[in-house]
Amino acid sequence: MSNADIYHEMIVDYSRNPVNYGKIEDHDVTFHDSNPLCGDSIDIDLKIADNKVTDIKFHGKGCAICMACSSVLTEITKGKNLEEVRKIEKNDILSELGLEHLQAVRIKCALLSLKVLKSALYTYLADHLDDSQDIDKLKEDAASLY
Amino acid sequence: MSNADIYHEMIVDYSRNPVNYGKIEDHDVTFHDSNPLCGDSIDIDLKIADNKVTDIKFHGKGCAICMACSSVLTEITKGKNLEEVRKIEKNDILSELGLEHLQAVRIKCALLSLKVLKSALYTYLADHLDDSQDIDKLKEDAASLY
Amino acid sequence: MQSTQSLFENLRKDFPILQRTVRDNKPLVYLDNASTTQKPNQVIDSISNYYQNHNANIHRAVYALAEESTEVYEAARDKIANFINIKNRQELIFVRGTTEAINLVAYAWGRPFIKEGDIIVTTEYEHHSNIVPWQLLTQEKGAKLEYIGMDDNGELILDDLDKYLATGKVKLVTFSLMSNVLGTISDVEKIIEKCKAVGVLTLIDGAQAVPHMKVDIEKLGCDFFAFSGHKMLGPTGIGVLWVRKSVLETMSPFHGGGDMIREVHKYETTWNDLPYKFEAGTPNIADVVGFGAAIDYLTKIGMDNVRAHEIELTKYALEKLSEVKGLHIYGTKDISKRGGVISFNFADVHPHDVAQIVDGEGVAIRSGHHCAQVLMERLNVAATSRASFYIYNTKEEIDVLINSLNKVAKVFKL
Amino acid sequence: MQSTQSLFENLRKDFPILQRTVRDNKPLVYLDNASTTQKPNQVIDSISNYYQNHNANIHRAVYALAEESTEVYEAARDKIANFINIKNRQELIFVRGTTEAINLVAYAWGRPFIKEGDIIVTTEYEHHSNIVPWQLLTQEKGAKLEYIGMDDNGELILDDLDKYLATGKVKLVTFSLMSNVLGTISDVEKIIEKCKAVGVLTLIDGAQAVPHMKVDIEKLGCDFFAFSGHKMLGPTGIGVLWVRKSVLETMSPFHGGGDMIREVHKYETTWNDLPYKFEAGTPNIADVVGFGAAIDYLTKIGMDNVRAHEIELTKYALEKLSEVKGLHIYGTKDISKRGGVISFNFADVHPHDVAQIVDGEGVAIRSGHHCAQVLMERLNVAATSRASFYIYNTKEEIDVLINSLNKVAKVFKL
Ligand SMILES: Cc1ncc(COP(=O)(O)O)c(C=O)c1O
Ligand SMILES: Cc1ncc(COP(=O)(O)O)c(C=O)c1O
Repeated sequence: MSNADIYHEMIVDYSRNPVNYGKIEDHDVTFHDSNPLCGDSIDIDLKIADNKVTDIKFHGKGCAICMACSSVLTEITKGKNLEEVRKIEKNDILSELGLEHLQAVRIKCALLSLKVLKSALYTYLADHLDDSQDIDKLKEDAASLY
Repeated sequence: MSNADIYHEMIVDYSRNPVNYGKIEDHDVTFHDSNPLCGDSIDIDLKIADNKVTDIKFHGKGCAICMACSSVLTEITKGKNLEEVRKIEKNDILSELGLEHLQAVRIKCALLSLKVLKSALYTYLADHLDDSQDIDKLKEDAASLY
Repeated sequence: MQSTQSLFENLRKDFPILQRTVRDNKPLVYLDNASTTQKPNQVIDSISNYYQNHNANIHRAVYALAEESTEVYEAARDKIANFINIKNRQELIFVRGTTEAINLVAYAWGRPFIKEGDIIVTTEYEHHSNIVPWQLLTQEKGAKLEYIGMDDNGELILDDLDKYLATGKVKLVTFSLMSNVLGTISDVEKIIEKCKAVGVLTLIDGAQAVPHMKVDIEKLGCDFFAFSGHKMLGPTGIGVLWVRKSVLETMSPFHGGGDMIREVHKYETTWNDLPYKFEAGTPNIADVVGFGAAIDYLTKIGMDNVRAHEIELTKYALEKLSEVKGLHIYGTKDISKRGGVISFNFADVHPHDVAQIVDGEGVAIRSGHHCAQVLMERLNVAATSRASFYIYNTKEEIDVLINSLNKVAKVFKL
Repeated sequence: MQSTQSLFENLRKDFPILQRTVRDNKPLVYLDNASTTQKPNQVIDSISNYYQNHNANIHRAVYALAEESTEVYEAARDKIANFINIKNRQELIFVRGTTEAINLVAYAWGRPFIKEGDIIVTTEYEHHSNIVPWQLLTQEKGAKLEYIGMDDNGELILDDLDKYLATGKVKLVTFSLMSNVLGTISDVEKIIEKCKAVGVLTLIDGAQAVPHMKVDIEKLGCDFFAFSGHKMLGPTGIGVLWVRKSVLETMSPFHGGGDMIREVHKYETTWNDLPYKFEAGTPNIADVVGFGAAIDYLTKIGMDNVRAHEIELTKYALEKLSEVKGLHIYGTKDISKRGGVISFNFADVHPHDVAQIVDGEGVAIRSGHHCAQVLMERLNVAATSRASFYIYNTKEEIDVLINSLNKVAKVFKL
């Protein structure tokens, strides 16, 4: 895959018209993180009811890859129950966009929002559960994404 | 000059039987310094009367070069007036012992006692004169020996 | 002029990496020189030669290799001192790079001298390495960090400096001689004049300046000066901190260890002479030697020629880039006030995406915050793309950049 | 055994400097390996190759060279982690050398955690780099520095440790795994057991140990561990600090600057993940790569073979040196408790004079205080001569040393 090929129609479109972009003022949980090396920065807000993600929005600054992946991630996440959200893996997003072979530096752009989502999730669970072992596992999950 | 040639009879003798080795309890000035790199360390005590060095002794730890040069230096110094002591140069000592071509690291062994003597002298002068410009020059002299 | 041009054409062959291709067999066009420069054979070989023939620890031993090693190490110090007109070699301390240099000052000068209520002044266009150490210091001491603002032309607003100096609380003014994002050359004469008038010390971050123009420390009149070897043909891992002797003599030691001591006893220690008091432990000997070789190389070209070459390239690049539709260039267009660093944004395309696509054409430019997030906030952008030049770059390479930007336009349908 | 011997005979050809002659055409006999070792072509070439083909700044850019450069840099981290059995690469911080590593701990852990009245325990046979940083810290904080004494055999008196631990005030025990003067291998298991029993942190100076024997950080159980690349075939300017994650997470940043931050704002900053939080500025990339090549080289030989080779040489040297009339050897004769470092004094001849005369025969040994003046005071000597071995040394070279000592005897009429 050549460098320019990464930027197919779908990615360019998502970058200009991201899906689920914005804030949820009465979110149940929100999380912010940034990529120390490139400066990409993402916030995700979640509404959660009955153990399900009923609404999700993201905002922040990032490259086309970051925006497209965040869009796809929020689309995948909306409506899922928390157990399903936990199980979302990096390839679920990358494959959706044909980015399986992205190089190491850009992987961090692609997965920043997944990291933020997982962090949001464990923040929520920590407040609402006391199954601490599981939370540690989730924390590790989030940290080991890249 | 090969390395072993440095160690002619005179140097070996001085190293075993240094001249003017010891302390002067009622010195008029004393100074201590050491060579940070090799650990050689020298004290010089001076008796001064009528602007003349009436007695001088040194003690400390050092290699044969250091001991021989300290011996020669004290021999040269004794009896000289302060103006003459000021004018003692490194070659006055090195040439006495045939050490003009000593390599850079060992030069510091050879000249440590001269540095201590000059420092002792400016300490004395600072206490007994107020010709501060001259003292600065002497200080520089001592510092620039090596 | 003819001969200078052929000088610059010829020197490319000294840089083996410039013969490389990247990605799909595209010739490398290296335009990230503000980040680090490539190295000529003369520098690479000087390091190999040191290890093959002279390697030994310095200063302490009497044997032949140690003597040679000490000699080449100290000779490099003299070369560097000479290059930027440092009169007293005791003032030149070897460090890992600009970052360590500034942190050394923050620890060894800042910790003893900065007190509650004091002010340290920096600028909005500093590199993180000239901001974060001062944040850490002022937070620890209850002092304040203030910023000289930047106007829309990318130049410092010196009225801000006047305002801070007027408080009488400023202890240090620290600024880069050239911005690593905008290329702005600071108005160093005015800044130092103002500071000197009220007896305030100045630190200059010379990381971007020393590689690209003649710098004369004596003439600048600052008190601290820092720069890195790897940004001027030298190896990674070596840089210089210069401190005016009268200030250096008041500073506490930084690292404790071998070589920086005079006498160590169990409960007290005395310090070695300058500059060794600040060079604890085995130094990066081989890279000091390599840095010396880089200085030789630049001296042979002549720093005025280096600057002239970069002015020519920068002019050409500014012209060509201005013609690209939708491309916005930051900073002044006045070539006399800027170096060969051009930051830009291209329509609504994120700099990472720009960099990625031009990389596909063999062009290496940087994208991101360039370790200058405070400046990004000031410019109100998340990031910029940045092309930066050095002695081996050519106008043809700038043409390749422009062509690759056209590819970006195509992909992003601009 | 046969094959190991030929292994060691063959590897000399990898070291170009060993083909050199010094002084009056004497073949070089390099016996100052405790100070720094020589470098094989594999290491020298890895550095050249990095600059010729992959040089770029790491971590931040998206272009091809930056990708390659980041990859080789981080691959070296993994190699080194693996070599000393560090399970979590986030715990491995690159520094200039052992001295910087220990100072980093004194600043980033010591300054926040050491309080008035606390005790830090070191030993009488430490290198200055494991004494002076603790003097500076304890003096600043009004804390106390205490020394574990050494018996006449050159071994630590662990009763002293018990005594200090019993006060309940000890916050850190710091010691070298192998003395750079006597070669003594510390009784690390006992020391760490005692400290762990009372929850006291331990720092190991591994500068002399890691190059010469298998070291397993996981098994040692200490909290901080430091060593230098240049003492184990690697380049100058690069070393490692390892800190147990649970401790590292409590530490303040050391240097502020690029790469160690997450987000920088004007008045506050957040930190990058480990280990980058402690690697500010452009690191010494090429020498990290070179260090990786040194690790490859040693791994191929096998550290058990390295140790076996040195035991053989040391045994032989101790035997031969014992036969020299008037020569006094310091430290234990028990070969299982010592490495290949032999300190001695020769009648009343000062070590500098010994070193100078043997240098005339091509033999490089160290003389002086070896950055261990506290130990010199303990031994009641001004200095010692020191011969130290590495993988390329041979018995024949030890014979040359012995012959050159006979020359000393002749000159000084012993
Ligand atoms: C035991 C010990 N610790 C620390 C050091 C200091 O290492 P470096 O000079 O590489 O910082 C040395 C070497 O000189 C040593 O032998
Ligand atoms: C202006 C400026 N200051 C400081 C630095 C930091 O230099 P280094 O990374 O070599 O420590 C840089 C380079 O990144 C720079 O451009």
